[in-house]
Amino acid sequence: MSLERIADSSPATEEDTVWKEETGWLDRVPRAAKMLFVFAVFILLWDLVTRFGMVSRIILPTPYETLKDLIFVGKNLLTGQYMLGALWITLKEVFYGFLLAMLIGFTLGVIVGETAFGEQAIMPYLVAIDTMPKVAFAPLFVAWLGFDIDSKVALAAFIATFPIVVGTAAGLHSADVNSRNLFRTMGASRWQTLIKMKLPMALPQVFTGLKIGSVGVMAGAITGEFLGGGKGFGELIRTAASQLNTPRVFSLILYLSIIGLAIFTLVSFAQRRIVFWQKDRVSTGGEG
Amino acid sequence: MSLERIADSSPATEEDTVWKEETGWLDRVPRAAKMLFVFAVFILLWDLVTRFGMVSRIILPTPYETLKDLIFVGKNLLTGQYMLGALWITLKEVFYGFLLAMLIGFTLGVIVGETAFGEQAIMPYLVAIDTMPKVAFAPLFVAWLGFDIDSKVALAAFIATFPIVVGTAAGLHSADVNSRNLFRTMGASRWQTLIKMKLPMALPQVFTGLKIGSVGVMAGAITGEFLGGGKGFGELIRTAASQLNTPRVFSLILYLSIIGLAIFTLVSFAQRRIVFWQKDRVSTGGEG
Amino acid sequence: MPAAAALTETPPLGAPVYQLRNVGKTYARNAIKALDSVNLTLTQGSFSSVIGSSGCGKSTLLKIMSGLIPPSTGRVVLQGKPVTGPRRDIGMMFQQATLFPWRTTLENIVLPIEIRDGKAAAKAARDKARALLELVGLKGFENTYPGELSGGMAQRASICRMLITEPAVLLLDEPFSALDELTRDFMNMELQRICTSRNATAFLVTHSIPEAVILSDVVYVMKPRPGHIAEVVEIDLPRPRTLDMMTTPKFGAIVEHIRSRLDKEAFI
Amino acid sequence: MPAAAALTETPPLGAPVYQLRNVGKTYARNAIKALDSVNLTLTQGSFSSVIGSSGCGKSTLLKIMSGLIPPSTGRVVLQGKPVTGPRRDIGMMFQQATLFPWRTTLENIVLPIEIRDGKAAAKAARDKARALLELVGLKGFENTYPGELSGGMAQRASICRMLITEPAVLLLDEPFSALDELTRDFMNMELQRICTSRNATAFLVTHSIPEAVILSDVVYVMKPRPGHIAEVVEIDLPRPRTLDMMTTPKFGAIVEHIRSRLDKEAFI
Amino acid sequence: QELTKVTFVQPSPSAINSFNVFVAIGEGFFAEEGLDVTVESINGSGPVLQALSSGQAQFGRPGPGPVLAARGRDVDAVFIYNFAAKSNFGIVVPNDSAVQSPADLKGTVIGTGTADGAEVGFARNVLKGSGLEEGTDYTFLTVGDGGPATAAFSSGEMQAYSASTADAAILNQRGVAVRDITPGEYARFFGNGFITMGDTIRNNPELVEKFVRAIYRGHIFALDDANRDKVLAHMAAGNPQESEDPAFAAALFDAVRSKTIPVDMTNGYGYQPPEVWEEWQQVQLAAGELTAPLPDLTAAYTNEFTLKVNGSQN
Ligand SMILES: Nc1ncnc2c1ncn2[C@@H]1O[C@H](COP(=O)(O)OP(=O)(O)OP(=O)(O)O)[C@@H](O)[C@H]1O
Ligand SMILES: Nc1ncnc2c1ncn2[C@@H]1O[C@H](COP(=O)(O)OP(=O)(O)OP(=O)(O)O)[C@@H](O)[C@H]1O
Ligand SMILES: [Mg+2]
Ligand SMILES: [Mg+2]
Repeated sequence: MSLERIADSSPATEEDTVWKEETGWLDRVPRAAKMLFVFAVFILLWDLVTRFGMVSRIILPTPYETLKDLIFVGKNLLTGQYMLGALWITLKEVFYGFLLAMLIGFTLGVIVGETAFGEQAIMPYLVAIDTMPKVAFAPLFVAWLGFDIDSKVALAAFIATFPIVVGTAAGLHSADVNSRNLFRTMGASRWQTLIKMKLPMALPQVFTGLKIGSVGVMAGAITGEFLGGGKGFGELIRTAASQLNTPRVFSLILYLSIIGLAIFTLVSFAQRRIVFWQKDRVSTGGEG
Repeated sequence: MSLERIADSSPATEEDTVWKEETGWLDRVPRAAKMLFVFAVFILLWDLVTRFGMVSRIILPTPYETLKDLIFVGKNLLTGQYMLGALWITLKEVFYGFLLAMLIGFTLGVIVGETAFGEQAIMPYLVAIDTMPKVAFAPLFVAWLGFDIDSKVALAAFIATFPIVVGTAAGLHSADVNSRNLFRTMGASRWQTLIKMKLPMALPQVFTGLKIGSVGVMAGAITGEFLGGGKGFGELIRTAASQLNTPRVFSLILYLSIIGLAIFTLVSFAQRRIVFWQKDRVSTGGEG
Repeated sequence: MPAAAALTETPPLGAPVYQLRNVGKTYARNAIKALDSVNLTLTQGSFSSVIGSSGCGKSTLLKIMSGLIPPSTGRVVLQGKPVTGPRRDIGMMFQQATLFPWRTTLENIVLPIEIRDGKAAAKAARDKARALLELVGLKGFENTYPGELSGGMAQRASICRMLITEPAVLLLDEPFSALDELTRDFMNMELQRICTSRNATAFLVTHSIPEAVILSDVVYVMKPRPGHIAEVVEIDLPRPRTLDMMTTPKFGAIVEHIRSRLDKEAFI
Repeated sequence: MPAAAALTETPPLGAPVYQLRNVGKTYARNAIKALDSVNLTLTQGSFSSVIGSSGCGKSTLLKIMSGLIPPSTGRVVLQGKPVTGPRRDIGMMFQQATLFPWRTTLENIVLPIEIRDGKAAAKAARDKARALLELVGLKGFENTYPGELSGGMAQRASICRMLITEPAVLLLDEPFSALDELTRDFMNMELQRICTSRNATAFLVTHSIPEAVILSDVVYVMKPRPGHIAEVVEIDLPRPRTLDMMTTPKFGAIVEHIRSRLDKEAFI
Repeated sequence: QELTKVTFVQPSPSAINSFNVFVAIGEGFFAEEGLDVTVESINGSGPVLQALSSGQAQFGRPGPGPVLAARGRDVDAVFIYNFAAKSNFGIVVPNDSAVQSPADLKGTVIGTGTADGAEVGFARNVLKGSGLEEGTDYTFLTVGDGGPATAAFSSGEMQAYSASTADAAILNQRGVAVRDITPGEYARFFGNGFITMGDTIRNNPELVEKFVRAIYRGHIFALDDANRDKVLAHMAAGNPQESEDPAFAAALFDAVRSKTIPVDMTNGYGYQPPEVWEEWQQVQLAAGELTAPLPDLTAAYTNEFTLKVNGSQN
């Protein structure tokens, strides 16, 4: 048997066939520039639509009117005037609503994900309830909980609960057979298996549910304010809408969407901290 | 080296140590019985709450009143009276809304999932828009599209689009590196890679988006009818609510939730047929 | 050279710790007969392997031995007591390391103690865990999270987790088959070293004939439909075994013998 | 017995089809040097393997050869033309079979044709695909969906997919490492049979020394940091190779020689 | 003959609240004028004004307050027919309440329905007339309509409710007995009526006249008790669900109808007294719904068509 070693590292006399992978020019544009571009196109279209009277101003204000109002609302908020109070109320509703949704969603999620009874006998009803227009329940909450923030908290929680249930249940199902067997061979009780293995394993999907829920909780609070009074941001929007003050409606909504984004970001941040072992995926928003 | 064969299959003289795995008595109860049980408990609680006047009948009807009204509405629907017409209108809105949402959601999803531009510059805006209370856009749709079903279709589509975008984009990202490399070695163009590999691979997650969207589309149509006229089921609910005819409100909502469940089931069925290669997971509703 | 197998059971080399008599298993309401009348005895400090084609019932056998599932017929006795569920004196290891990413290596290793005896006992067992980590060459990785360990390191940590409760027998279901072959050879030598140093009784499920031969005192050859032990091969290579032995003619002959017993059609 | 390697290149056995000169690769903006000055020549009809520890640059080398990624320095020439992107005359196979579950086995096999020449050509190639399926022993599975194939069957189907375009060279990146060892041995024999029957030039990446030795005419031993070919071992076992050869002393000696060249520390 | 298509939009789905329109449809008064009217229901006066200004509808029935607010935003909506001439708002208290007059509401919480602002302004105006100031003597609580209002009464969260005529009637019908304590003099603050856009009046006065004539005829027809059954049938055709319970519908119809008869009949049905418009403007200014008086309040309304069709002109 003969062996042979190549050490022929004499410099190549022919030219190298090194080639470059193509990258589109678009890939080289910085992200901020792209975002700005989309923003500019959007504003331009908006401006054109309003400028040429394609739609009445009391339905769609011009970008400029909206900007002016954004500044006005911003000043009002910063100087701690009445809008700050309203914002504070809405934020409280969102906060407590989310807390409540997490509590209920998590509990139901564990029941549904962990017990055959929950999955077979409770989940179908939860799905059925989720397909109902939840708005219709607002008066019920008002009747029970009054016109204070409680009824809005309830509606916000109601809307945000379902995704958390689904996330938790799906997460509990994600425990692989190896981990289950391992825990069984260790003689772990059902409770230990749940606490020490299934729940931590469910966390990534729990957070997916929390992200979807975080968007819903905002919608819930505002809807609650629309239908059940109170003195929050929803009331400001409602008043502005009834006065046909559309620029105000738009700027209030924009502030709400900023808050919504902030909550979403907060949940994502919490996820990165708590589920520190989860590898980053290409993020595509809502589904995380 | 010595070899040895065990063929000692003489019947064991000692007793077998065969033991039984415990199954809870609950596992042996048929599913239908469990569902019925939950239903009965629910109705009982409902009945108690209304019977002892814990809440006014105007806000929460008794189960019996609701049942009577359910039968009344059912008869009206079956005999083709005015409610059938209203249902038909709402169903049309849901149908076209879902179709539109699929069209837009799919297109945007491909742009977001396939291009860096879409992911970096369009997705953030989509997330921001999704956090806005979409109800506020209803007047805009009415102004543009009128009182006919178009404006409700638009609102329904608006609400259902986002989950489809997210599902499609996440699905496109799910193509593994092996499949990508394989297509590259085959010299496939970007278009071929998209059509022949990434899109089919994205289907399971596209369907997850469709399922979430199917719930949203219903809510969108009803909200649109609440706010933008029309002669659908939403109008019936609004009339009943303004007349404090709460049993009617409840029974209309129950019928809607049945339809919602039916749509959800239809999408799940389509998924099983179209994504025939996907292995069944333990289903937990919304997230499929 | 391997000779034809005798039909009688040889007396155990050490004291018998594990005894299976007539163990059978049918799945899916008696539709699938996964195991049929398996008899075997493991002696103290011995290393045995079971080899066979995919689906022949190896994992089923191991699950029954570990008390994860009940047999349909027959008798399983470990250290004089029948096995009727997971037991403390059994250590088990699976193909995947299955370390939990939210616990550090050390916390993963003391997990069985934590589950059986609570947090305080787990805390007390930390020193022991550190000693085990040193034994498997993972000193310094106590507070590392599993995400930062390589496949081989993770499997070694899961060996520690198995050993921390000082089980009388180790049941290993293809523990290293997810590793590449070079790493696997190395891990097998580690496993031998650990078993010897603790005088542990080991029972290994594998797909690899050389792996079975290099590690075992006895190799059980299983055949499917229904799963049964078709042949018992004693390996009288000297201990400790080294990877060099894999190139000796004797080793080659045993491998060849076992290979010839496994009909190829089973592996398509 | 293996002798010390000579420093000169032996003349190719057949005509040279693949030539790499001074091929180097740095990743991550020159931070990681994955490959450094690799030179090799594959001749028509030869079977070569590259073996080395994890992370030593085997996959990087294969990707450069296949035109998936560009080299940072050096020259890759296939059949006289420089490689500057994926090419028709290269067939490639990965660790996973990667059959697409929404296509039948037959449709999966004609996929490369469909992509290069359209649906009509793919239709025309169906007979050829059927012949290939017969060659690998999958007759009758034309219209089965991959979900119903076992791991080994799927890998055989993906061999067919690679062969349907009649590539001049086959590049194989650990094609059978996901299979259990018994199935893998069997698949390796199949691979040899197919390559011989079509006189294909093959280049295999593997972690397994016996696998490399039993299949190859030449084994390239790679070492990491940066990846380079440390040794070239010619295997002069007779062809066709059989599994029995794995127990011969000559085979053992070659395996032992290669093993001794791979420092163990790399596999922890 | 080709009929002109016209869309009328009402702020609630109730047919009874726009009974003259449905009578005019049912009796063919619109057809006689060459009009084909489609009725759309949306949610509140604001959206009605938005629908008109976007050209989706030609006629609507909002409250006077929102019309003034809209004019403050350069929306040229013009009131053309006073329908709820005797005001469709009122402050109601539970039947068994000790409260007898607005003055008794000192230190209480007063609920308001929709956020149209008009009823808030109306209530504020009434209470001011009794010497009560918002904030110090009483507070408003937005409770919405229907169910929540009932709950607010029973939970004691509000002691009075500023409601529309229809809301109060429905509460009574559903067993929540309420009593209107609004002093009679406030009946001059008329409520929702018919509007169109200034453009329409300038470009197509004939259309407006035809529309007003038809609804006027419908109004008169419905006021005649001899036609009661026919009218109720037209209501049922307009919104079958609303009239499912005939007794309920009839009672509601009576309550709504009674409010459409002006106190002062000198100018006939549909007439809008300019001095009340002045007062409405003052109310809106006081409530902050208007930031400044309109440059020309008289442009907000016209009696031209009403007077022409009801015969009071000559
Ligand atoms: N839970 C189960 N229900 C029904 N059949 C089962 C179950 N588990 C295993 N089987 C069947 O029992 C037989 C033996 O399975 P087992 O997993 O023990 O094989 P194995 O030898 O471990 O195979 P592998 O080498 O692939 O791991 C197979 O035919 C399998 O399909
Ligand atoms: N895309 C990349 N970017 C940066 N570094 C990379 C990339 N791909 C590979 N590397 C690095 O290059 C080196 C060689 O990687 P390569 O995948 O070629 O190794 P390998 O020999 O195939 O390993 P294995 O046996 O694990 O498959 C490794 O250090 C790896 O971390
Ligand atoms: Mg197994
Ligand atoms: Mg590799």
